[in-house]
Amino acid sequence: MGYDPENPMADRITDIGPPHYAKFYPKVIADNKGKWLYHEITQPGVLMHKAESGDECWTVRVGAARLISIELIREMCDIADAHCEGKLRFTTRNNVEFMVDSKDKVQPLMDDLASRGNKFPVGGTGAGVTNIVHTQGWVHCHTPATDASGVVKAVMDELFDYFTSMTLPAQVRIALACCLNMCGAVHASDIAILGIHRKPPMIDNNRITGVCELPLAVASCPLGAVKPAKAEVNGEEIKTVKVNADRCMFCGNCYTMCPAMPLADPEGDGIAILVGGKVSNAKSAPKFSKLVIPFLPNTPPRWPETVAACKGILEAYAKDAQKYERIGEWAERIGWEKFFEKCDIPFTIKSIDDYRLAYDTWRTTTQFKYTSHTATYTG
Amino acid sequence: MGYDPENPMADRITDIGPPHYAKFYPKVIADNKGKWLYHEITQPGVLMHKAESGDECWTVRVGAARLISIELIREMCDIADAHCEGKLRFTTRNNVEFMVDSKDKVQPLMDDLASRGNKFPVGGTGAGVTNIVHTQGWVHCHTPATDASGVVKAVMDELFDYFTSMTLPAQVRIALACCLNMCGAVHASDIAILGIHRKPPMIDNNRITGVCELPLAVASCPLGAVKPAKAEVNGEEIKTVKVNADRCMFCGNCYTMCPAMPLADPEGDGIAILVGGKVSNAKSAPKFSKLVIPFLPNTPPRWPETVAACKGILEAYAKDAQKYERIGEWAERIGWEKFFEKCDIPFTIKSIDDYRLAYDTWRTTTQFKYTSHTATYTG
Amino acid sequence: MAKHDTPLLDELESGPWPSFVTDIKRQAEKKPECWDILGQLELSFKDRITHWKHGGIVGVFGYGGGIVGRYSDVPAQFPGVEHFHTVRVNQPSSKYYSTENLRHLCELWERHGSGMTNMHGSTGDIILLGCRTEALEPFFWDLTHEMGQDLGGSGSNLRTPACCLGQSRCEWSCFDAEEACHHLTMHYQDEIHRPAFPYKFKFKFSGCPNDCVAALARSDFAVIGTWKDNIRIDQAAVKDYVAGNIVSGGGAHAGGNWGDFNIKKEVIDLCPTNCMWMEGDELKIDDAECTRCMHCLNVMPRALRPGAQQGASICVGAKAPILDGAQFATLIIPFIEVSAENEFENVIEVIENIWDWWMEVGKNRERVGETMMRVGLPTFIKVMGIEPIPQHVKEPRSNPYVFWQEEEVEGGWDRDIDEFRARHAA
Amino acid sequence: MAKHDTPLLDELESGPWPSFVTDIKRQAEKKPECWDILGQLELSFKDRITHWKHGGIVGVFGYGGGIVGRYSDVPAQFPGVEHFHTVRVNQPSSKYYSTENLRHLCELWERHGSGMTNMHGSTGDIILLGCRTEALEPFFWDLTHEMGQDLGGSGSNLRTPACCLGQSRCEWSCFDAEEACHHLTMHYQDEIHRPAFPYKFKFKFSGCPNDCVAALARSDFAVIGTWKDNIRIDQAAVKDYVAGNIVSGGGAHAGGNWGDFNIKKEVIDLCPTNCMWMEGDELKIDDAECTRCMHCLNVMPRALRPGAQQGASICVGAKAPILDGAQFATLIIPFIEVSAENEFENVIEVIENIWDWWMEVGKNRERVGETMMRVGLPTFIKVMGIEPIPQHVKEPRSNPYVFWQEEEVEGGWDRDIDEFRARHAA
Ligand code: SRM
Ligand code: SRM
Ligand code: SRM
Ligand code: SRM
Ligand code: SF4
Ligand code: SF4
Ligand code: SF4
Ligand code: SF4
Ligand code: SF4
Ligand code: SF4
Ligand code: SF4
Ligand code: SF4
Repeated sequence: MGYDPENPMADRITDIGPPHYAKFYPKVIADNKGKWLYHEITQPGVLMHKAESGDECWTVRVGAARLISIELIREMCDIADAHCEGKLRFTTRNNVEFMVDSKDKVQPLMDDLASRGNKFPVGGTGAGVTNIVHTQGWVHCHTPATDASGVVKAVMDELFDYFTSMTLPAQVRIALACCLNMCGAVHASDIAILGIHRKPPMIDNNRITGVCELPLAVASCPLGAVKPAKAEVNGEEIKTVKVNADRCMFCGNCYTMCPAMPLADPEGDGIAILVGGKVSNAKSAPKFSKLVIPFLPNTPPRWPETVAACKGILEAYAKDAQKYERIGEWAERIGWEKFFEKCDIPFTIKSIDDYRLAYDTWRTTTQFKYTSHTATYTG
Repeated sequence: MGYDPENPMADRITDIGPPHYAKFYPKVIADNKGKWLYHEITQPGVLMHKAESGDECWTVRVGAARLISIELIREMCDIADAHCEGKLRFTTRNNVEFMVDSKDKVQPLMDDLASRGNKFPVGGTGAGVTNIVHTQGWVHCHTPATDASGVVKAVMDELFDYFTSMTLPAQVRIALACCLNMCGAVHASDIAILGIHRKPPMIDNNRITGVCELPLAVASCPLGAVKPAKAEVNGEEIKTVKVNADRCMFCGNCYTMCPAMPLADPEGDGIAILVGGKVSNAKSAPKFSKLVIPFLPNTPPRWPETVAACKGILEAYAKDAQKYERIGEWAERIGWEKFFEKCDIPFTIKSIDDYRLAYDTWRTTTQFKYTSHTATYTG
Repeated sequence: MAKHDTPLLDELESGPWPSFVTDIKRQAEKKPECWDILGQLELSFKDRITHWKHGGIVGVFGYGGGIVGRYSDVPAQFPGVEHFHTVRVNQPSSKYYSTENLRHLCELWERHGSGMTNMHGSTGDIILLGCRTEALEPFFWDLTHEMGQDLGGSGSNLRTPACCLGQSRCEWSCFDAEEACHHLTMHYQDEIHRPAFPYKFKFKFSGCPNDCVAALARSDFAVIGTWKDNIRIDQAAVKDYVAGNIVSGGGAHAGGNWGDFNIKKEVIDLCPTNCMWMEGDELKIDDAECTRCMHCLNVMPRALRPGAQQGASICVGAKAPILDGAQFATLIIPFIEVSAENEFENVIEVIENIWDWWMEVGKNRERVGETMMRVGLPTFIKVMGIEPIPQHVKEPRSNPYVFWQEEEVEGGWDRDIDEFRARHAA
Repeated sequence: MAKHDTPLLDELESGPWPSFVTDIKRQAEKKPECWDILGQLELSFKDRITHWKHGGIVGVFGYGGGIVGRYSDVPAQFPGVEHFHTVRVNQPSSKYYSTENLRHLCELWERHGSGMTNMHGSTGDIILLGCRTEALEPFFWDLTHEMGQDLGGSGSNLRTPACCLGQSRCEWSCFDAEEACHHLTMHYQDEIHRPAFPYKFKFKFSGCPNDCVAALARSDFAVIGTWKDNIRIDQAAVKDYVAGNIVSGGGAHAGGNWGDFNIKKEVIDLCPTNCMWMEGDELKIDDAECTRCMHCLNVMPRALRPGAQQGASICVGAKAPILDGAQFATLIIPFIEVSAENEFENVIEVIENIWDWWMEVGKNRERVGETMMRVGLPTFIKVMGIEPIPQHVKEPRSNPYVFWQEEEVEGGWDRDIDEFRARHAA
């Protein structure tokens, strides 16, 4: 018998944590854990890991929307049952991995996957574009400045060939966050698609009393733009807050703290593109993504401007960068002035930092390259 | 007839500026200005500049104390009259340059210089140590934390061979400033010798009224450590200030603004060593000097600790750096952990930044080299 | 059949990438409330704005996290999503599953929720997307009783730890990331389920500096594998790479026209510390200069392996930009052994050292990285009782503004102005 | 003969470097007050502290600068330095002198002052060190009437401009640094002599990016020579360098054992932009990638020369650390022609543009670089009326915190909450 609302605490079970991962290992993994020698990517989406024992683990990586139904999960289970001793895993970027213990089991698995329409694209390995890590957007969150799943679908459709191939100078990691909270490592992605607000919060005086602790709302603003205030609500004076719009940079933190300060808006909201971030410590240290396109409009259902921006950057990079060079490493080698030129992205004042550590980004040397931007001085 | 105190304004002359530089050119300079082809350093301290015309300007560079008497200047004039058509110049680092228009005039000039004891050492060119730019110290200033001329004399005596030779990987520019005001480009020197205070200002309540505008004194502190206060001075209450010593980092700006807040002290004051700065845009962009030795005591007359520190760094650099590599470029290539190890300088918490832009100096990567410092973790 | 017209969303059914719209439609045939997901999302596409209300505190008895409350702001039109709470189910380390386990979970979510999920959330949880408040307790009961599984974190508590796949399938993993992740998750169930911190706190474990779980960018406490001895070189394999018998990078660049592998250009010259060279056909590495950046191993996995003395570096304080700008985690412990043998007690010691301090001085909604920023790295290192080492910073400070302590200064700070004036006339 | 014992200072008479102590002693024979300089300095060496009082406002009629007042705090012991004011005499551009001029100046300083000097001060002035208040006006009278020379700057005004030796003796100078320095010094006599600024303001002029007057580190307004076309290559000379017929770096490294010159290792590989290569025995440069860092010119002065289309970059805002930490000057104008033909009017335009703004918004004792920091570079560029270009920054911002202006946002900022609520139930 299940949960009994009458006495909810009866034989309640808590704090048992997740199941032990080892229960879910395919045999070849269980047998060879910690004894892997090397790996090979035999074709896009297919990895072979060789163990000291001589065993091989063949992994087929499949793209997924992340926003998926239990129906689809069940279909994944059918595949795993048919080919993978009923085991599978998900990657840190929301791809699915089907593992088999010998090469000859790969093709049947791939055929099965292929037979299911476009549900299970194989790829996402090596020097290509893998799945976009993303967040909730309009499907579930209350603070988004754009959608997540819709934008991701549109971008991945356009970049699909890069998912199923390994033709780029290095791996390219794209991420989307639907607001500045940046759920996900958007701030350190080769290409970051970021939802931004551009209108200061409204104050809902009818609502603020009760739902909102005013001191917290005031404290929430990193720039002190939220100040205590008074207002009249049907006849009587109430305590509320006011926003100094000129000091607002639309981070949305006040709304997070106070439901009576909504700032989302169809025209105000949209997407900023940041590039050149990386997480790995490979070759160069991790880098933050840099803001190169301050705003693109929200244009559902397919966000053509955002899709074009991502593709443009990716193609300029593919054309110009050296082998192993991440987008950020490329931009730093050629210089950011060249980045804007080669990507044909107009440079705007919005890309010049004026936040806390801004000074460190100013160019304090006479070293620069002449580009289209300096033509007015040299022309 | 000269100045008449009775009517000071009578035929007063003002705003006439400096004499025109061209009046003072040696002929070969006047003839070839803007038409120089190249230069050569034929020996330490001797430069030959070749003009399109074929003319040559031979320059003999001579070290000077900067704090010099008119007697010495007159002696320089004697030399210039004898060899240089009565012309000479001073460099941006306080060396003196005697110029002649042909090679055969160089040796007689050198012999003359040599005949005058150690007054006119020839050198300061190329990959060596040139003159130390420095400031006033105890000879003339009111805010110093150390002397200038004395320390410089002691250090130059020790490094003299580097002044008269060109054996280093690159030029090494040493500078001294006797307080944090840093008169001179100390903040961008290969080796910076910096006078620092370590005791918070005293408040001279007998004096503060009148000599000091309290609001300016309060405003002068970058860390808000100076606050308005009251005190009793022979019976009556006066307005004064107090200092929150724990928030003080001894910059001395309050004393600059308020004579009643002296902070100099025999034990408190001393010298910090900063390294790795550069000004030129050659190869790498200009760099700030970095604090590697937070404090050395003031030990007149010859500051042995400071002299030893400079020499130690210089020799480690000379031994390890690659050709053309400035000290800062060397430290960045090998990593600062290796710098401390190779220079045998103990690393202290004082070298870790906690001022405005500190975050950008934190190590946000797993990339580091194991050194003596990590032995406790790996041992 | 469809309950709402979704002309905009229908546009997302075409194209090669899997369509979440098609998927939801399929689910809707079995779980009609999914039509309302589509309906409300279509409205958002039309209005270009979210239609979810702000927050909503819901949960299960005794837990302060694990559920994110969510209500529609147009419930009349879309009653199926009037309540649409998220349940965060703690994933198993590195996200391996048996179909049996997954099918059971699907069954539970069919019973209690919308049937839609995220596999997985950015932190790592299994995200079960959308259920009514009444369904929360029954679901939790079944999850714990039938499946023996539990919720993950949300709120100001320890968030669900996550790891890369580590030794389970990676030759580079320098410690058992999965076991460390699992052990600490079990060890800190209370901290995960009952908010006691100033703000959220996240653990992530990557087996090597490639950092496949993005620990350095996303976790307050990042454990990243490394080694302290020398890179293991198989010179025979080196020769094979040079000869072209082995494809470089494990084939990661197979699709590009990069020409033949050139060990000088592709490995030696790209080593950031220039500590590699060839002696004849032998590859040499001056390991003392190596920063373990992984590049050479990444390019020649069959010839080069991490050293045999393995452990991890601990970096602290990563976070997203709100409020002071994004932070990467800062290297605090250069090397530490990470092993199940001592039940990770040395790692636990570091963690609790940080927590004790942060819980005391951390302000409300202040991430540990922000607290570090506020007090300064020197203070943080001091309170942690750690020796300052140059490895803590990229470079020494360039300003001279040192906070000297009175006890460090001979004679202390107390001075007599009159005595001073006696020697120095004003 | 010596008036005070100076055992400590006497220690500084030995050693190979010229001794200022010996020098002062010699001067003291003619100017006895110099014994008191030595006496008080000896006391400072003994006490390890300065014996000068704080400041002291002295000057000459009508000028707000040029003199730094100084009084001994032990005048009874050292009457000769009771007053010890500094006079800053504006040096000629790049510090060439005729002996006649110097001798005259010495004569004046013998007449009115201590006989001690600094050749030169860090800003560039001739520093005449130590005279009494009564001597200031007579000295100034003689300086102006006899020598036709003038004082430099001190206080919150334009400080004495300075330059490298430029075209007078350097093959690399891309503009006439001396003439620019001299012309602007004459043009701004009033600004130099009468404080009208929030704080000090400094000009420095370097003929090329080697920046031999440290303009980028020390001046609020730095003019640094550069070129916009291609580096001029003399291939014959390149061959001579390669063949070892010409000593590299003009012999700057002659003392070291660096072996034979290797153009690949020493030039091509060290080019920070990797834009050089050899084609056979010809050196090629992709000038579009060149950042004019001077390295290759520095190493091969006879083979490589700056392009023929020369001018300067203007960088703004350098300063010492007080208060916010040191700042280098920031690149504001990438390229500008600097020529006497138009009397530098385009440079003057930039200067006054900055001054007009700074004098209006700059706070008391706020350097222009600090004002830039306070308002932010974007605002500064806007008020200067300059197009923002990527060359203004090392890299774009990494935080997303953009201050959007209302007029940039469709529909503006005014919104009706009730209308919003009609579409979004609370
Ligand atoms: C499966 C996964 C770990 C997991 O637990 O799920 C994984 C697996 C591998 N990673 Fe990774 N990485 C995975 C996410 C990451 C991430 C995290 C992320 O992207 O959010 C990173 C950091 C990204 C960044 O730097 O921005 C990451 C940075 C790397 C790197 C460093 C590449 C670089 O040049 O910076 C390597 C080495 C390489 O590829 O040469 C690497 C190498 C590998 C290897 C080759 C390790 C091995 O020997 O098996 C694995 C296959 C690589 C491949 O797919 O081409 N993995 N890898 C993750 C797959 C994500 C996906 O579905 O696409
Ligand atoms: C005479 C002087 C200019 C003046 O107007 O007085 C001067 C003269 C020359 N400098 Fe300089 N520099 C002079 C101060 C500077 C300064 C300023 C300073 O040190 O305060 C710098 C910037 C220092 C820094 O970067 O920290 C400076 C950075 C350079 C460089 C860049 C070197 C580098 O690797 O960074 C060069 C190029 C070179 O040496 O290869 C250079 C090259 C030269 C050349 C070769 C230029 C030429 O073709 O004539 C001159 C002779 C060099 C020599 O002495 O070895 N000069 N030079 C200054 C002599 C100072 C002295 O007495 O020692
Ligand atoms: C579900 C998830 C996004 C996703 O679609 O995957 C998520 C969703 C939310 N995050 Fe997040 N965060 C999620 C991972 C992250 C991450 C990534 C990570 O954990 O690796 C980050 C960046 C790393 C970090 O922690 O800094 C992240 C940084 C934030 C922040 C900013 C925190 C900060 O200190 O800057 C907020 C704001 C807040 O806490 O109020 C936030 C707040 C939120 C809230 C609760 C909205 C809010 O303002 O209260 C979102 C609920 C959305 C919804 O309706 O379901 N979320 N959030 C992720 C959790 C799923 C899971 O448990 O696996
Ligand atoms: C004489 C000289 C040092 C020297 O021995 O050469 C000097 C001496 C003084 N400087 Fe300076 N500064 C001198 C060049 C500099 C430089 C270098 C330069 O101009 O290239 C700097 C660093 C560059 C800069 O301007 O930032 C410099 C940065 C300061 C500062 C800090 C200013 C700042 O914004 O950070 C102060 C403090 C102040 O202005 O109150 C200062 C203040 C002073 C005062 C007036 C002391 C005071 O607190 O009022 C010193 C008077 C000493 C005396 O008794 O004679 N001095 N001062 C230099 C002027 C000689 C000349 O005119 O040629
Ligand atoms: S990024 Fe913002 S909008 Fe998107 S899920 Fe996270 S908090 Fe919600
Ligand atoms: S959005 Fe951010 S900046 Fe604007 S008022 Fe709210 S908290 Fe302040
Ligand atoms: S550095 Fe300080 S003490 Fe030295 S001269 Fe300048 S202001 Fe005076
Ligand atoms: S010395 Fe500097 S920090 Fe200390 S009180 Fe004075 S102004 Fe403030
Ligand atoms: S982080 Fe390292 S150990 Fe973990 S999966 Fe990636 S490469 Fe392998
Ligand atoms: S790991 Fe990186 S630093 Fe170490 S040898 Fe390999 S490439 Fe060089
Ligand atoms: S700055 Fe350039 S032009 Fe001026 S002296 Fe130095 S090298 Fe010559
Ligand atoms: S000037 Fe510098 S960047 Fe330009 S070619 Fe020469 S070395 Fe390269």
